[in-house]
Amino acid sequence: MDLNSLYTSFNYIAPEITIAVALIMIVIFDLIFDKNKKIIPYIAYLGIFSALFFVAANFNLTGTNYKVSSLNESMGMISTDTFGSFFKILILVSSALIIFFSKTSEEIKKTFERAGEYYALIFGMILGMMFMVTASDLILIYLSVELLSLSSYVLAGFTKLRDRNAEASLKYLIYGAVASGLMLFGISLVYGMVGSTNLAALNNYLQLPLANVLTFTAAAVLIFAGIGYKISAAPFHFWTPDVYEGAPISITAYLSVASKAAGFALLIRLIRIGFVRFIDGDGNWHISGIFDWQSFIIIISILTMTLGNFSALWQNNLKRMLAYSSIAHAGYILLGVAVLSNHGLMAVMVYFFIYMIMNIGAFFVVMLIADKTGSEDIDDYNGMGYRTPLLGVALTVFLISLTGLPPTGGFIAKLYLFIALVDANLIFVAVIALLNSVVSLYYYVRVLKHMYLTRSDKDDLLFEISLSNKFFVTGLAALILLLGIYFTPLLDLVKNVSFFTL
Amino acid sequence: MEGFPILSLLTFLPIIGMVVVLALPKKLELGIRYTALVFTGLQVVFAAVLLANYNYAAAGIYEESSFQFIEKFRWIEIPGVSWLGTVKIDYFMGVDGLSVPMILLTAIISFIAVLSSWNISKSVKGYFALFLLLDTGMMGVFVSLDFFLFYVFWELMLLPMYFLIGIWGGPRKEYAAIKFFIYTLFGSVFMLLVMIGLYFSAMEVMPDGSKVFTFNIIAMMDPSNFTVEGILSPFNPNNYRFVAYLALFVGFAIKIPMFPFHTWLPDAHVEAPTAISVILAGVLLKMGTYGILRISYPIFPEITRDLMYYIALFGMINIIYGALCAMAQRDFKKLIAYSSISHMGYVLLGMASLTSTGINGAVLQMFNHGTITAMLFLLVGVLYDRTHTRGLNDFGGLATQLPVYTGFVTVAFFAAIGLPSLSGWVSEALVFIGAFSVESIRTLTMISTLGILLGAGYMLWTLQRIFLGKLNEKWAGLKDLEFREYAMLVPLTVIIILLGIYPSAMLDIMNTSVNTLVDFLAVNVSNSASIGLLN
Amino acid sequence: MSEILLINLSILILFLPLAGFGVVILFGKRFSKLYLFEQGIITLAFILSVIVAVVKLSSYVNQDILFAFTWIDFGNVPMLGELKIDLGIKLDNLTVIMLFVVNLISMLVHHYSVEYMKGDAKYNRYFAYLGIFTFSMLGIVLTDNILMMYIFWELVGLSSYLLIGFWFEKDSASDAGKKAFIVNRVGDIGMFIGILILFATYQTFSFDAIYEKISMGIIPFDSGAWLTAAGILLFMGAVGKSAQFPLHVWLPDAMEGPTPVSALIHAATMVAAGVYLVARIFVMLTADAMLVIAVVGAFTSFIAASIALTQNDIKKVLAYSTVSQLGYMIMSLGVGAYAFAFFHLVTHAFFKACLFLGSGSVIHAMHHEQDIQKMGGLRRKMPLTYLSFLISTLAISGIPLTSGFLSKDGILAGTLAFGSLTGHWLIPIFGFTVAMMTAFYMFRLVILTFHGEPTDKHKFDHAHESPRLMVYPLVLLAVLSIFIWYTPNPLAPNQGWFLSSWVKTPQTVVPQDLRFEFMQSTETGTGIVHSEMYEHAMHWAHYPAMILSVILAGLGILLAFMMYQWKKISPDKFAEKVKPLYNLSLNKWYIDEIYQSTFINGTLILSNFLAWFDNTIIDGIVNGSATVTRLFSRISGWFDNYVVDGFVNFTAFFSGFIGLSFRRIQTGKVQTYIVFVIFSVLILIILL
Amino acid sequence: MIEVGLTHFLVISAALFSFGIYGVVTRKNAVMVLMGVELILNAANINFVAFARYGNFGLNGQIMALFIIILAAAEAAIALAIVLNIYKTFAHVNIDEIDNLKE
Repeated sequence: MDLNSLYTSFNYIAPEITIAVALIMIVIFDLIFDKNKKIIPYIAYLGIFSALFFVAANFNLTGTNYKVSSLNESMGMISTDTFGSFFKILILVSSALIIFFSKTSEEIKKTFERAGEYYALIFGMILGMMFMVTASDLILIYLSVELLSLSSYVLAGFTKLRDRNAEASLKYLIYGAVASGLMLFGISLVYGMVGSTNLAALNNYLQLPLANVLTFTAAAVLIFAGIGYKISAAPFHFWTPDVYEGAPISITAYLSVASKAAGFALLIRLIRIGFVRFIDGDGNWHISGIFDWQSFIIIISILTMTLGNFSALWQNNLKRMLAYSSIAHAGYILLGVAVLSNHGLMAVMVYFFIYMIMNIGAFFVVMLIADKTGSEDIDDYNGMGYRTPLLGVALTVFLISLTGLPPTGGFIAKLYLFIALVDANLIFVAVIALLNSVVSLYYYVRVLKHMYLTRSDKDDLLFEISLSNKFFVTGLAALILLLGIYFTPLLDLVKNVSFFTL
Repeated sequence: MEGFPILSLLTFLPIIGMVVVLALPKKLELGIRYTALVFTGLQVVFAAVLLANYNYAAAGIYEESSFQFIEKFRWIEIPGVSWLGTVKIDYFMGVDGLSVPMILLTAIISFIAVLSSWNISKSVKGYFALFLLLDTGMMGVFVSLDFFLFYVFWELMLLPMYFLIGIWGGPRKEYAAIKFFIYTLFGSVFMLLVMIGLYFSAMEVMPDGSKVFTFNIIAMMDPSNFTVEGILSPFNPNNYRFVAYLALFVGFAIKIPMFPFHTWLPDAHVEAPTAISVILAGVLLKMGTYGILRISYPIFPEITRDLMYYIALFGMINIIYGALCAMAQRDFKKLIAYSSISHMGYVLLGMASLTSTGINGAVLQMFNHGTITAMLFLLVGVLYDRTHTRGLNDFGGLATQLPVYTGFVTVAFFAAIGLPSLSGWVSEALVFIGAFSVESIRTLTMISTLGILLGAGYMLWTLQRIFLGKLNEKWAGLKDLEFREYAMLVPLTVIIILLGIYPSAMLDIMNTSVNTLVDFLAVNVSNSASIGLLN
Repeated sequence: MSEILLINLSILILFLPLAGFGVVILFGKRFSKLYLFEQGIITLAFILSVIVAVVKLSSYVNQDILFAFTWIDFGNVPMLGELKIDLGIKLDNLTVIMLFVVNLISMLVHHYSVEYMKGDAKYNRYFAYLGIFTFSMLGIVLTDNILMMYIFWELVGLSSYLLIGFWFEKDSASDAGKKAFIVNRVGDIGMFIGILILFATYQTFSFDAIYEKISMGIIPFDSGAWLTAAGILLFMGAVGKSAQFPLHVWLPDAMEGPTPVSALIHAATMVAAGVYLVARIFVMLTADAMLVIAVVGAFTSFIAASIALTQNDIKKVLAYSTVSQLGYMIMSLGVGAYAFAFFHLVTHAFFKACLFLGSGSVIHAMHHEQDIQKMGGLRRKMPLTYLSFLISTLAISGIPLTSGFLSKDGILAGTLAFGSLTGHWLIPIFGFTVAMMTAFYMFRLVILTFHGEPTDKHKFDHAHESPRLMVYPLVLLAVLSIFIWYTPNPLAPNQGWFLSSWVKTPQTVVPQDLRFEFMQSTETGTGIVHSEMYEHAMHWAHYPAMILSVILAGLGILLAFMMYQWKKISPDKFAEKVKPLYNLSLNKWYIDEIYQSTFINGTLILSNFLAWFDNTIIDGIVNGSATVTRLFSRISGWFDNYVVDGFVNFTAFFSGFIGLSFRRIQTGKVQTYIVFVIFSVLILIILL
Repeated sequence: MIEVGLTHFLVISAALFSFGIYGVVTRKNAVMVLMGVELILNAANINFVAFARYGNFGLNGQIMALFIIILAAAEAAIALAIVLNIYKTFAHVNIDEIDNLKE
């Protein structure tokens, strides 16, 4: 590998390099400006936007890279393709939003002297996620998952303000370690059978019916355990509510969006590159018969959304409720994966994009309110719609969108999902999903009920929020409404990005 | 009128009103009220303009070219997704004889509902903003010809309604609001599913000759537009059309509301503020039956045929059951709510007949029930404003104290129990005429006529309990109607009497369309049968 | 006068009272003298109707004048072709006579009420209601189609409701109004279904068009049973409106309304609408339907008359007598004596209106005392009232030289002929019984009210003849109850112009196999000639019927005088005496025994029983069914609240339960979570 | 003499894996739990190396094992830091008693 080829290959990981550089810059600046940390978020912005620039610039770049020497040409460590780029954009945009989020959050402000640490860890997460969405080798997959995990363990307990931070951190750690251990064990089994950790090699291997079904099933389930933990799919979701509740709210929002997106990208790439034997003209994925991904994911997803929705019914802590709701949404998105077609993939990406906006929006409003009232308890939301009309309306929009009612983006997301399901003849599943969304209505609307229908004695206590926050919230809410009415650009984007490098 | 987007104007005028209301300062309550009044008033004016320019001879129903005031342009278009073809959703509005009466109804009822909301004092701004949003949703449902658009408007009115009941409602408002919300959403998710299924089964031919999947309701009515393997395509031997029909029907039935999906209605009515009850009974319930006529019937004609007996059966149950329940009520508003259920049963019965007279009667009944029940709820509201009670046994002898009010009540009551020369009777009679002429549902029709008797029973009993007898001294100080109340009651009374005497004013609008629909149902069945799709 | 003018005039007659109603109801509050407007209008209507009647009966006596317009045009209806609903009016002899009768009585009642209602708080509104009633009644009369008839039928019901409950402050009045409306609705439902049958078959509501199609052999759903059913169902409307058994219970209660209203609505016009309806549909009645009608009419007249025997409320007696007389007319139609039925309708309208107005005069004089036991001797105080009342009583009793004799005799002859032709002798038996009972209870009424000594001295002293405006209608109506207006020969109604040229039995259109044999009639150039068989039977029946009815009426009168005037027989003792006989009659020959006791000894006791029967059983059934209905509706209300709603709430509860069980796994202990994970991995591996 | 073959290694790794799970699930002390995690990771390590050795797959397996060892070390470092934090907060490291976050 000469310098020249090194230079050409730079394009493939330019965003990752940018992020890494930014990470280092943050650490350095943290050391230099010991007292004044104000600059650090701006470095973070800089890093993210430069990375975004590189992603956008190389959006249509495809190819695999960083081969292990013994393997043939098409088996690199990473696959650069539009699919990956889309998720990178998703991750970077949500990171940018989260950085704004963090700047505002009182929790983070209170530990501002450690801002360098905080942003460095976030960048660690970003880096891990960026690799997750492009990795096409099990080793790199494992490494990137670990990179993401290790950073997020710390972030979950970052603020140290309350007992629950530390507890969240510990639970996340132990759970995560076990899950990644399971995944690793699964990977080792796959390696034993295939003889390589490369997904393309796995695909080649599966073209022939050679594998031991039991071992292979075990391996697949174990690997899924690792991914399932990242996307908090039942029954690997147990950490989610506890950690989401315990972690600082900015991190909760981040985990619920970006790290989930990375997990999904990983899962999709795993299936798409590792297991798909061929794709027919209609875009349906024909999966190697050894492992029935479709039934498996459907079972998991039904379990996930049902559990998420029904558990959310009883939550009085809004953060915890949103945690369960994000579990439920993972269930819906999994259905899109279960369709196993380009169509389903499109639905997943649409869903994710909208989910990112509405979920971050919802968490942001909850954060702003919690910062003022010091509580995330639903009873403290009584009359909130009158105390802070803007936040009330915005939260209403986000929650309605999460329910999936028109004219919000959430509806479009669900619509495309159901379109994919119906198209694949999974009507029964679609019905279950629809019924689930009716159940979900109940707990989302419950919040609205508390905000508007229940009066409290503090009704007159109006509270002010800063102009930038107003803009942020209004912008997100407007975007959600806009996406509900005019979503052509999003679809345009999405339909172009389902290209994979094999 | 060529090219003038009157339907969009009708639909989005309230939204503009909402923006204006939101822009006004909170303190300017009177200004907000007048804004709402002006915008709904403009809506009435535009509805009248629409009627004036409406061509009575054009049929609509399944023929896109004979719809009127068409506004159609591409809303969403994503060309060339390889495996999906072009994804397109149209912004497609148009009216025919089925929708024009509903548009008129919506405009009139909204205007009157604003008048009856005049006394709302709790967060006036929010109330009228939500109200106008609701108005847009309702109007949109009646003008949309694209399923997607239809669905968006359908769901759009959910949330304002929830808040309007939930914030400005009575003591158990939260329960009622959430019940309304969940029931309706439950129904609409099924609708969503069917909508998607239809999307994948029907392809529309584009001007350039290519075929794309479509949400166009009109296109879905033409069997030749269906793909061979679409799950809701009649050409697919394993199609799910039957199941889809049921699902869609449930979605609409909840709105009607049809037994046994009706229990949200009494609660919602009792708790809702007067104006919202008026809207609910006057317009919202019609969306269910309108949906069935606009979507279920022409898209699934063969299943409609198969199931007409059951639709009639449920119509009959609605009529009898609603009436019996109404009789047992002690709350004035609840009684009216149950009577609504009973009266919507006539609509179902008329639709089930699949005859011109029956469906004409059904559509006319939708309009008439809208005006009559709206008036009844307004009257309940008038009384409640003064006495703060709705118990039927708390009154007595009010006719002595409030003669004019009693006069209006009498008109409304007799219209509701189907007194000839008032509008309610004409539609009920047409429904019965239509239904009776069909042999399979003749027995059901005869049983349904008992509804006329039961209706007279509970209405007159109510009239007696509240207005006749000795004046309950507690109410000796009540004042009769004031100007604003006249303003909302007189137009409705005029409509009720006018349509009772000259129903053609409304029937002529819908006639051509209804005939076409009936013809379409019959012809389509024979076509399908001849190409071997049925059995 | 041209036909068009006639039509326009009759439309004007129709809408004049409506205009009166509209004006008075809208502005009556502001202008207290506005009732005069209504008075003027109704007088005008009357004058116009006289003109119309005279012109029609003189110039167009054998020609019907038709006018129709399209009310609803359904356009080209699939499978049926052009479909229209036409409304229209038809002026035939029946119509114009009714036009005259209704307008006359309405006008008289209007005038009468000016005095009678004086001082009432809702004075103007009362006249408005009279106006809308007149309008509705005229509508029934003028229509040429069954739908319009139904429309006005119901409007009549409404105005009746309003007028019965006019003094709604009284609970009994508002109850009575409600009862009237609801009981009528029972019949109306039947009528409506009948209309539906006709329309479903013929796609038209017009009488003439329907009959034309029936005569072409088209019958509903190709089944004679349906044609019979249509006839009987339409007749149900008449059962309600004309207070026939078993729906007659509302009429006595309706006496809660002001007395002039009773005269107008519940004696002369509205209740006759049922008879008018049956007359209109007469030609399409099958043999079975006619038999049913005849039996119902006969039974009604009998029951009502028997009840009237013992009533003490002056208006109740008249009410039951009205029911009874209506039964007569219905019966008459049932036996095919069409012309006599209509004739009786007209004569009855006059003398019954007179009786009611007379009773109103008495009540007015006695300061709203209605109990005849507390009256007596009033003839000295109010001679004009007495005289007119007496003439009308003679008429209703069927004494020669009165109009009542003419029509009643014809009806009785008709029943007799019917009995001889078909063997249904029961019907004439009922008929004659009722004739006697009528004479008895009517004279009982007259004697107790006007003869003898006053029982309530105080009230008697204050009694006085009514004002002129109240008396002149009485006199006029009494005069109209004399034979001379109808026929020159007081013993032969057939020779009068009324029956010989104005009202003739129309030709039936029912297919041969469905009608009575004797209904066979042929139409010649000059008119309709009945079958020889029928003419023969009528001829045979004429004199026996006349003689018998006169004898019976005489007997009834005699009995009444014996009991109440001369006190030869004590009514109380008489009642005591026949009690055991009644108990015997409860055995196998139940009905026969009743007849027997009617004829022989126990008229009074029987009537007691029937009064009880009416008040307890029949009324009880209606009330009882109301109770049952209410109970049932309670139950369904409960069902709604607990079962249907409960299901929904159960679903909510169930979801909550699931949620709770999910919660339980969330223990907060990370090791437990891991155990779950390991197990689910194992399970998944095994599953797949 | 029994040839030590792939099967033996696999059995050992399976056993290690199971012990690891067992340790994670049953130990009360957070440090012991972390040691259980290490066992799981090492079970996988053994697999990798054994497969690489017996399957003639080149050196990938060994490289993987190296990566894992390094990662495990990193993880242990972070884990211990977190446990320390826990100790500071709760004054014990008994994970059974740390269950404030639950329903």
